[in-house]
Amino acid sequence: MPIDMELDRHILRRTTTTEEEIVVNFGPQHPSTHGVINFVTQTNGEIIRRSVPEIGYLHRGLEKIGEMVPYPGYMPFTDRIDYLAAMFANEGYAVAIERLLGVEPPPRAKYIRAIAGELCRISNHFISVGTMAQDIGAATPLTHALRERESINDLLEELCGARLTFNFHRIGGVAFDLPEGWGTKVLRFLDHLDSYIQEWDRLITFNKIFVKRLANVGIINRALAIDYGLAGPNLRGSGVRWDIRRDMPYGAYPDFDFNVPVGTGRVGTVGDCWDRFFVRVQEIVESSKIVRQALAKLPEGDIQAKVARKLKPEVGEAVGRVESARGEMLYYVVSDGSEKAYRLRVRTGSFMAMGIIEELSHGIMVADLIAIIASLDVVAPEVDR
Amino acid sequence: MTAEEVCAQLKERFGEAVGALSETKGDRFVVVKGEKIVEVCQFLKSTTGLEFDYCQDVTAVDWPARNVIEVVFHLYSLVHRHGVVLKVETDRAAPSIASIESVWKAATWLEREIYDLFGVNFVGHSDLRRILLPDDWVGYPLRKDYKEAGGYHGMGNERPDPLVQLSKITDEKRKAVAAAVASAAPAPNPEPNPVPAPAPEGKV
Amino acid sequence: MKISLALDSTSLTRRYPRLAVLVTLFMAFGVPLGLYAGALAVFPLNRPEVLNALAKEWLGWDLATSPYRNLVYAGFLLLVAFIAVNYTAVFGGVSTWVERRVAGRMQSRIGPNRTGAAGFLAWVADAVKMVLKEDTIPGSADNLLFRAAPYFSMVGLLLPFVVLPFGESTVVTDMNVGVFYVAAVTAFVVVGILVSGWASNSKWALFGGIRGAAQVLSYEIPAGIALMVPVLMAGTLSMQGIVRAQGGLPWEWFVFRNPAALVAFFIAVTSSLAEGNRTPFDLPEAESELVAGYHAEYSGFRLAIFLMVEWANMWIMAGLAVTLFLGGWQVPGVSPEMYLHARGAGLLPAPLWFVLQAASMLVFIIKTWALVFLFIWLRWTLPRVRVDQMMSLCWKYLVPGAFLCFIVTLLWQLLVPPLGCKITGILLTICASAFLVKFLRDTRRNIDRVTGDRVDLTNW
Amino acid sequence: MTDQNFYQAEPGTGVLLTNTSMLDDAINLARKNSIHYLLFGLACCGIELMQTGGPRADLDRFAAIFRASPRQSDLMIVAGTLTYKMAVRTKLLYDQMAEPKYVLSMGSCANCGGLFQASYSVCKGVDKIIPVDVYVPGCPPRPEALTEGLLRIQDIMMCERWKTKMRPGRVDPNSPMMIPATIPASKAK
Repeated sequence: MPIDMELDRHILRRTTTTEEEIVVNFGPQHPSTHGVINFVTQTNGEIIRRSVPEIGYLHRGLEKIGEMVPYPGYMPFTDRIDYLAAMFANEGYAVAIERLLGVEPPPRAKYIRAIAGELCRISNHFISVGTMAQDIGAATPLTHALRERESINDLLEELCGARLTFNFHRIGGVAFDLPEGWGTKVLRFLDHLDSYIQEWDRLITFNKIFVKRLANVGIINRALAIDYGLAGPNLRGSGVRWDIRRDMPYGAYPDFDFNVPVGTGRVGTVGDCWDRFFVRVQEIVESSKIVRQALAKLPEGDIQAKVARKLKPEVGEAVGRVESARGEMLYYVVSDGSEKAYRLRVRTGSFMAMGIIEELSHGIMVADLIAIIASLDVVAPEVDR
Repeated sequence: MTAEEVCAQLKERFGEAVGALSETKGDRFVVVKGEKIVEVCQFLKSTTGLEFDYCQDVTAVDWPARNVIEVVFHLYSLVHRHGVVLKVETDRAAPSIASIESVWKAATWLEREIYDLFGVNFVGHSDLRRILLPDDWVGYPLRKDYKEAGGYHGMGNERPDPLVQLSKITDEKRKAVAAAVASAAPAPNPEPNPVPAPAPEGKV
Repeated sequence: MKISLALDSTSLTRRYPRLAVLVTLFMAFGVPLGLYAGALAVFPLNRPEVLNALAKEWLGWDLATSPYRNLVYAGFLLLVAFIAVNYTAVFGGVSTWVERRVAGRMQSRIGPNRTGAAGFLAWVADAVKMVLKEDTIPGSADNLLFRAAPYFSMVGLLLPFVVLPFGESTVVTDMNVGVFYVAAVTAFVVVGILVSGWASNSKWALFGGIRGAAQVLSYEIPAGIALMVPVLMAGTLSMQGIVRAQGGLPWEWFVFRNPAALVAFFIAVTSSLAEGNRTPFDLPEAESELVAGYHAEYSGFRLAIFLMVEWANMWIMAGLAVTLFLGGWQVPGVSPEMYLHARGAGLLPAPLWFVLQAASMLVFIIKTWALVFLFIWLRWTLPRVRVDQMMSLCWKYLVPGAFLCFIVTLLWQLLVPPLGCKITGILLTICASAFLVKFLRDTRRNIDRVTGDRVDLTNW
Repeated sequence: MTDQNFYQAEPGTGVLLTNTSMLDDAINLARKNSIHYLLFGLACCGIELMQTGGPRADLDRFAAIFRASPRQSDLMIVAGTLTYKMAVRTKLLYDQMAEPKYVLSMGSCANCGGLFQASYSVCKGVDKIIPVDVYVPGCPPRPEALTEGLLRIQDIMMCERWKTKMRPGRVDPNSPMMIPATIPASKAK
């Protein structure tokens, strides 16, 4: 299994390398590629001429596995599609199958989904902005983010028994009701969080060097973002006010009042790396608002709709869309009337975000490439599945 | 605009090349002739009132029974907030359709993924090569008749199941014990049996 | 051959639980103190005339006319060098421990705490492990240069110790071109970086090496000009001369003597951060970009040398800034005559002299550690700048700024009478103190603003 | 990877028999207190690895810090699913590490393929390509479990003789001590 040294040239086969240029592999094992992704980069000194992402190092065949296991049995696998925001991966799958079956989860289950999901979004965004700061060279924000994340991990662990891979949603509901006194703990944490975000902003968001590094770097304008099918915070960072929670409401989201932060070019141009960073920071605050509202309005009742033990949806196909932490997560399920999905397709935000990196990479500096990768918040299993 | 209205507009423009809206349960879709797909997409994107600017997803489904691979397009309009699902059927033996990369850049990678996992050839694609699997991979895994090649570059794809090993041992042991008991039965031996008795639960 | 049970009795620390604490205490206090004491005892003697007199007095040996005198002098110099080298290594090690503990505190972690008391022995463990680890040399590397590169860096690290004054008399030699000498020899470090980057035959290392060369060479210029400001004020290039021109109290330090010197101090510290490859200028080994930069291919003891250089360089950087701007070893209230007086007329100085010397060393060490702590603090707070920003900061701001400081100081020296200097010194000191108080109060307020439950670390 | 004098006396009791000398003890003490692990998060376990290095379960307590370069690491924590495509690179990284080196397989996927055993593109366990010292079960293992795994690595270190942990002075491709850099073409598919 010799490492194919010709790989570089194969990937960059559309361009020629001049004497001054070298081809460098960022990854697959590299501190700032966020998992195992390889960026084959053609550089002339510090200036990048072209950077081609090479993915698939974490391709685990999750779509094929979806055709092998019965519908309810696929839920644990969805956790692994996006381990940083597993709640949404669960939820998207559940929503897709519910649409296929035509069942509606009870209101309480919807609210619990929203609470768990938004907590998960906070925890995911903490990792996202923390690793971004780490990639820019500031080590401390990441550990602070991890510290805050530990609190959420504790809360979610109390809710569903796992720190990372929750397997919490069920088709037509959720697995567990909220534990006794859990809501108070969540509120206590959110009180802390709201005051902590200000410290976070002082520590890193408005840090002079940090702003200098990110402002006007990796600009994705509105048209480009839509053309490349970016999703979630990446799309909103470019000024497109598009949020599935607000625009194609599902679950309990129509009941909540929240803002959809978008990039405004506050320190540079709309759609630069800093905008994407700041959209995430603002989304943490918005998620905290949603959790508060959901806890306040939480209805009583069942947490699981009546669903047959052996699921056999009719022949047909359905799409489940949720606003994951990394943007729109789309499950496309085709049923042939049997217990297993005939075809299960997951469309993720990270995969789309990876596609744009080559476009952005022309003429930037090596350090900018790192900033762009970090700002797009790609996570390897979502890219590769 | 609903899917029916979009479908009606397409029918009006392209006539026979666009099929009827499906009647299956769940999401409804439109089947489009393969040779017209780029024009249809171009029309959907640029016509005022439709303006499908957002290519949500391009994927494929393998139907060996019908001997086709369906390429599925999920399109959406962020301006008008409506969506449509298009399908193109292509022959399984030599699947090939035109690339819509020129319409939406998002399709570049999505089409590469379909090429990688289904082997559909996208004519006119700028960079059609495997994306998730290694370049020297054999076969298209998401096809229904895909057979694993048995590992990759000397790494086997099997791992002995420890439970199977355990049960095998117990079976052999059980047989040995049974044989020992059988041989000992006619003439009872005063010595204690060196072979331990089988576990009471009996199965592993 | 003995057979023992690993889990309960093999390890030394488990067999002798107090051994770990004893060894830690010895290492933590004994080794640095021993080195300081050694420096205190040996450095003042390191002059031919003193040695000659000592030999005559104690041994009755006329060393001055002996054919072996150069041998004896060289042997003595070796002793001095031995102390200096060990001091470097120990400081490099201890500062890694300090850095890890400080970083742990800043990051809500704990930092090493299992290896000896408070994890102090972690740096010893690191050193022993690295020395014993396999020294890999990549097949396609330039063998000779790859092996030699760490030594270039080490030479660049060790040479400035020759003129760095630890105390009133504790300096190896007081060259009359001290500042110039330091500026010249510290550039050796970058030779090591460049050579290692090139010889590794790795693209990451090459990136690191080139970045390091560009960075250090650029920042030599503002640093060099900023260092000229105290030279102008003292009228000498000798390190000891510059320290002697200052006083023990803050308004007698060069940094507060005139506003231009204050700016020059910041330029010098910024440049030395860049020359020492510390955040925000850690581009040559930017971990998130270049994996490990110029030492990406190094393992084993060659890596240990690079890491030692990296950390021990902080001492040089901080020590230089303290010497030139912050009054060096000057003890408040102790005048040069008092040292002379305390020495007495004897061949060996009187005990009081040693006390004064120790006090002056202590002052220097405290100031230097404070600056080192500042460097560590910056490292764990700030992000990294980009290459072009690093360059533009140097060439667009620091170089003209340093020139401006140079000229302003020149005029200041010519035009402002000594009384004016004193008034400026006191005013600037008051301003600095007020700034410090405000900073501390703001910090306290910001800490108090974060309310609610923090994550509970006690149950782990 | 363990040397010949290392074996488990009683399965399950966790008692390791060894014959180290006092000098070995001292060296091992240094080695076990300076474990630099390779930053090698493959999948979900990588996040738990990050959390383990983070504030609560701080691996730095054991003076274990991460290094980005394989040459400078002592321990490779294989954290996550190993696909065939990545396995090739993993092998290369392992070969680049300097002796003495250890491998900790973190999580079910790295141990045996775990949840993804049925997948066509997943290598069924990292021990199929490189020797593993400690397996940490879990999906993903909690930080406590990973910390325990690190302590087990330390235990292994404490039972080893330094002499046996050295790579032979000259690189001899036929030496049984050498792990071949590549799987011979004959074995390849």
